Amino acid sequence: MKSKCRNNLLFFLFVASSFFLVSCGSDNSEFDSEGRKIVYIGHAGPLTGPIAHLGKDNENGVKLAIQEANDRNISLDGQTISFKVVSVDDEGKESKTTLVAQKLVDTNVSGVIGHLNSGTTIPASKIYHDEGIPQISPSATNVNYTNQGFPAAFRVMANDKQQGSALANFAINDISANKIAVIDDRTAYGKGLADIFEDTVKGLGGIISSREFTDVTKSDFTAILTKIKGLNVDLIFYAGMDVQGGPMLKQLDNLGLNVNFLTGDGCQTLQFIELAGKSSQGVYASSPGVPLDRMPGGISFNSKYEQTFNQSIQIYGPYAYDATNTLIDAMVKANSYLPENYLPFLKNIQFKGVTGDISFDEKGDINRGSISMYQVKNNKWEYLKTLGDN
Amino acid sequence: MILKIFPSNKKLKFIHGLLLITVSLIFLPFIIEESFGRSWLRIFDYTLIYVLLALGLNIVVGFAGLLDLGYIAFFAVGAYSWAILASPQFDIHLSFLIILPISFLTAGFFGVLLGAPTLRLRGDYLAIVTLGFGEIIRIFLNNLDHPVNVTNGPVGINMIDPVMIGAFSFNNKIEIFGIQLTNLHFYYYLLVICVILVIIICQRLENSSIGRAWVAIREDEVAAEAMGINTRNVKLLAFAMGASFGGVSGAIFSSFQGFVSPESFILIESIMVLCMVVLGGMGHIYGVVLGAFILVILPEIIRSAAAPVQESIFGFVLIDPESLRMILFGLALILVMLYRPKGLWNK
Amino acid sequence: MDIFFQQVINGLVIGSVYALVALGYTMVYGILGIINFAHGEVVMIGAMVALSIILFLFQFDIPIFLSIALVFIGAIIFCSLLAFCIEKIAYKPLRNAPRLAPLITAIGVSILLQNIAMLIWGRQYYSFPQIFNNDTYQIFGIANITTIQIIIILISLVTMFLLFYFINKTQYGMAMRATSEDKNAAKLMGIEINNVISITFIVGASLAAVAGILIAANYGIAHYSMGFMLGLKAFTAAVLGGIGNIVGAVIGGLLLGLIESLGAGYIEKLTFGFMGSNYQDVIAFLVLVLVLVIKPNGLVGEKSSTKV
Amino acid sequence: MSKNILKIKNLSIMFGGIVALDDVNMVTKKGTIHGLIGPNGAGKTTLFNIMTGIYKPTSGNIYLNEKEITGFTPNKIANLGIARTFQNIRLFNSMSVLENVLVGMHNSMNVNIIDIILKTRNFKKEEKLKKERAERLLEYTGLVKYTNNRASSLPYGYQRRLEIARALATSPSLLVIDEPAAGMNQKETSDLKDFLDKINSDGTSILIIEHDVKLIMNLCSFVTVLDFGKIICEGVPEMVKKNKNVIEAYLGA
Repeated sequence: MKSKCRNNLLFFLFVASSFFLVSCGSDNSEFDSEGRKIVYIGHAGPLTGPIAHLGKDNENGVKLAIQEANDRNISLDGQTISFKVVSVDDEGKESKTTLVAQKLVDTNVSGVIGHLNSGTTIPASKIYHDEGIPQISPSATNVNYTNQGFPAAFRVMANDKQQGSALANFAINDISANKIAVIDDRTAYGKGLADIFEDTVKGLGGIISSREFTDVTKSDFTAILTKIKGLNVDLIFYAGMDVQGGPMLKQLDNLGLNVNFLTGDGCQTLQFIELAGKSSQGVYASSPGVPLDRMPGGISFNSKYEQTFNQSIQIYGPYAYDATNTLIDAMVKANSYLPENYLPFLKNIQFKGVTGDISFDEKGDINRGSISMYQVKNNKWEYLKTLGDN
Repeated sequence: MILKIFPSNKKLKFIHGLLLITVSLIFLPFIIEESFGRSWLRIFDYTLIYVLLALGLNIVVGFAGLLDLGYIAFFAVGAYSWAILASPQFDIHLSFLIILPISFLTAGFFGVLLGAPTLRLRGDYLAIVTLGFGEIIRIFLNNLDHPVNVTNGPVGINMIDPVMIGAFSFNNKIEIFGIQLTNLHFYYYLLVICVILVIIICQRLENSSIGRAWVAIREDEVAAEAMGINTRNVKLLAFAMGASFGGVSGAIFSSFQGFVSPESFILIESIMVLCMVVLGGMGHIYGVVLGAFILVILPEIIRSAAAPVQESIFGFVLIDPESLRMILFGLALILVMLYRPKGLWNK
Repeated sequence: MDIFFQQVINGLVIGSVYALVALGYTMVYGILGIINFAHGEVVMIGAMVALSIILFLFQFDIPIFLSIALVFIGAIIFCSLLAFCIEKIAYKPLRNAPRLAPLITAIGVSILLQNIAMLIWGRQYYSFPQIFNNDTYQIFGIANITTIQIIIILISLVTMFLLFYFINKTQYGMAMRATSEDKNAAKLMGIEINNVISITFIVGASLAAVAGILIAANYGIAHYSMGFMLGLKAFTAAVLGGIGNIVGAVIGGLLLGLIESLGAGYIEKLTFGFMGSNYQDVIAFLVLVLVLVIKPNGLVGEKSSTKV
Repeated sequence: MSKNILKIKNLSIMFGGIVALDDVNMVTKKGTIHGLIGPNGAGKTTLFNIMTGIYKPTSGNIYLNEKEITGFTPNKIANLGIARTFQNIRLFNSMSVLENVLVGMHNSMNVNIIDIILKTRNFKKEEKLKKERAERLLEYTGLVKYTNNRASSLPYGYQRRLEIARALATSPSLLVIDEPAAGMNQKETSDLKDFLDKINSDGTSILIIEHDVKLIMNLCSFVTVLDFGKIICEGVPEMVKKNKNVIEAYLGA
């Protein structure tokens, strides 16, 4: 009985103190030191976890845009505005994403830039939608995100449908493959990309000899590769991440199987080349958008980014930067930071970003989202060409 | 006169206690919301979902002593039953009054289905087999998108209906005397009711011949059988009950979240729930509830406190909250087991 | 047909890896009767430590054989110390605690190790340098196998025989067997059971270190989370073979490996295209369940008749 | 002429080639106390384990009240009326003395899970009746002052008694007791004898394994002697005492 009481007490104290700890964290005051109206812009992405570096990259993009906006001393219906970033960590996990989305809603942000991957973006989008908060994802590419009929959900990057069909066209027309094996890593990303690729290839008269699967916990692919070897295909398409694509290529070589290897943006990284070693020679990969040096404002943005954060851009930084600017531009055009006022302007915005011209279709997908193709030549990704939206 | 109204002082105390608890439970969400913001109310709702899970697993592991490492599978079954029966997936939209029982029964059925082959297994063999079953169910959910699409595979099922009572959806917002009630509140009340019901059921089972039979099996299976207990049926009942509660919890989870995908049902989740049970105090209902609260809320606190605290101390974030959280979690598991091997709050 | 042989080879390679790790599980289980969930993480630590040593040694030009030797020795020593401490801190105090307590501490240790590793080496996946030359050989011109893969298969078989000899023929082995039979009796016979247990953990950890290096070398990749799944599979293998049994662990490992690769290769034919390689693990686990339902003590596990 | 409560016909069992019991034939008359003695490893406990369904015999049959029960599951046999105690005491240690007895009554009850969850009148009635019966049993076995103690906290002799009480709770027609006097002193043993006499006189037949030959001789009306899995002698105590095979077996001559 005694210990029971003690434990009760302990538990209560523990909860109480914990709540105290937390409550001292959050502050959202109306005005800043110079009496400017504070407008909160939310950023959500994985700031910890295996892809934290990409999350940070996005966060930097947002911060840079906000910095510049504040330097411009924007004023919306009479008040000078000071934008403030509220950045939350979704760990790239579905289980956490709604919690952090709620945090953003609580600090009543006027708009959200995020999340990074589709798995977190889709569940969170419901919460923003319920609160009528506009959301622009810089990097979520799963088709379903903009298929939910949420009027305030946008993205500034070509989606998997655009990328998948671009890849398929490349496979048939440029590599002129006709017997193709498809491998996906059973993630939302991998499945989405592979399904669209498969459908488009069939549409273009190509043959899918087999559809194989792996999952993100695996590092041995010999079984499926051996099976593919037996089907003597002339192209393998892999929809997944670099940390598995690399070893997969090595094992491909060890099995003495040399066919063309095509993959998506998940593998269009330096790490992929590092992990695959010499096996990576000749691999084709796609990536949404265009390479930095081909972006209208790419070079200047790059230098700006590097001198601000003294680190180099990972991948999506520029897109986060553009997404933020697009949001702010809509606010300026509407002369209001209130979602209900600026949303209409956001819907049919025409914005010249560093990544290209930004405007949205009726679903919220970016118009003319471009896909670029690359190939590994002596341990470097070399730009081949850019395919428009089709 | 008064004595007539309240026959005994004991009863009086009881009624007072009851009133107090009810009132505080009714107002708790508003207190939380006021002092720490909605996100904490949401966290609280999640905690209650895990409390349901822990209570369910407690029947299997705590009462009957059957080490189950795949328990999250039943959570998944419940979640997907709801997701399939109330979403655009097949454009079926049943009322929760129908779906809750269905998920309860489906999960229970799976409990028996997966329990049956394991009856002869002891201890750790049981553990690895249940773990296997848990993985199998997850793999199926993750791959049943072709040849026929049932679950959308890894993409998961989206736009799941909220609980609807008549025309009233839990996603509506209503204002009462200037206080805004959101889905967080409605689900809070739904969950609290479920938790209370489950606790009552558990207590009654515990103090019944069935509960005693479970403990008997846990203590000494041979002796239990020699006393005429049909261990097969009693074990299966434990699996079924445990699974069904998991199923209900899962169903509510998916309607609350509005989205389910296999990623929410990975092995580590099973381990988490097991830790809640063991850490709290196996076989002790309130201990298990405590365990669930600690293991869900503590990490959230660390998440929101770790970064600011470290910044205030070192001026920068030394250990990123994620790792710090897991490190403290690991340490907690070890220390509690070393100093309270029977759990924090055991009988 | 050549595909079939290739699949068998693949299976044997994966299987040998499982076997190496499974040996560690099975020894600890045999002695203490606990699932040492942290074992998989020890494998990971082994690989990471080896990686650091290699990167360090590469700064100087040391003959390759010497540096390989140093790598193995360093990793083995480190893992042995680690396992020794784990046992003393997390398991020893719980010898007489409820059965689930050590399991939970094991899980705790596993989580702890993984995240500490994450702090030390970061989250990135490291490409593991080729410490063995990566030639591929043709077996009867129908199947390919690399140097490292041959080494893996050989080492796992050799270690199995060494262990078997160690446990059945040597003084310490006898002590181990006695301890696993009945701790108190062993004590009375003057066996220092604490030493025996420590040695068990050290041997297991050394195997884990070797396994870690070989795996990292084979897949050319090492990262903080490589241990958990591997440990799980290895434990499954140990149970499949009959946990607590040295030969069983290896048989279980090889079997599991073969099931996985052949399963992935042929399930589509077997299920008329309904299931694909995505059900690889399902087959593995179903086989496990079947085996245990038919033989509750695993394939070669001797029947423990319930003493009444 | 009283009927047989237990009849064992040509019973044999092998463990991996070793014959543990070889063509055993044995009969226990209703209402008697039947003693089963023999040196260690004679197969006494094995015989018990077969008749209570823990082991399946290699060949032979077992009849309870003339009905065959060979190869039935332990719980089925228990419900048919054989209750047992164990050589190495096997109580439910974390449970109270009362609860241990209540477990024994598991099947004497007719409530279903719905009754339990809804706490119906039927359920309350059942629980009440069972508690009363359990308390009477504890009274009867002289454990009443320990009712709410943990079983593991009882002194050794009382743990033996509790095991018997728990067995009686299944209201058996045959009570099978394995070495109840092991480790007991003079006093405890004679108490035990009176206790068993009382149980028997209240109508429960008893089959008892015991090394304490003196106790067996005073207690039993009929004795069977096992050695190396064979019955080497059976009959009334006086006759068995004089049998030279028995003496040899014990003195190991």
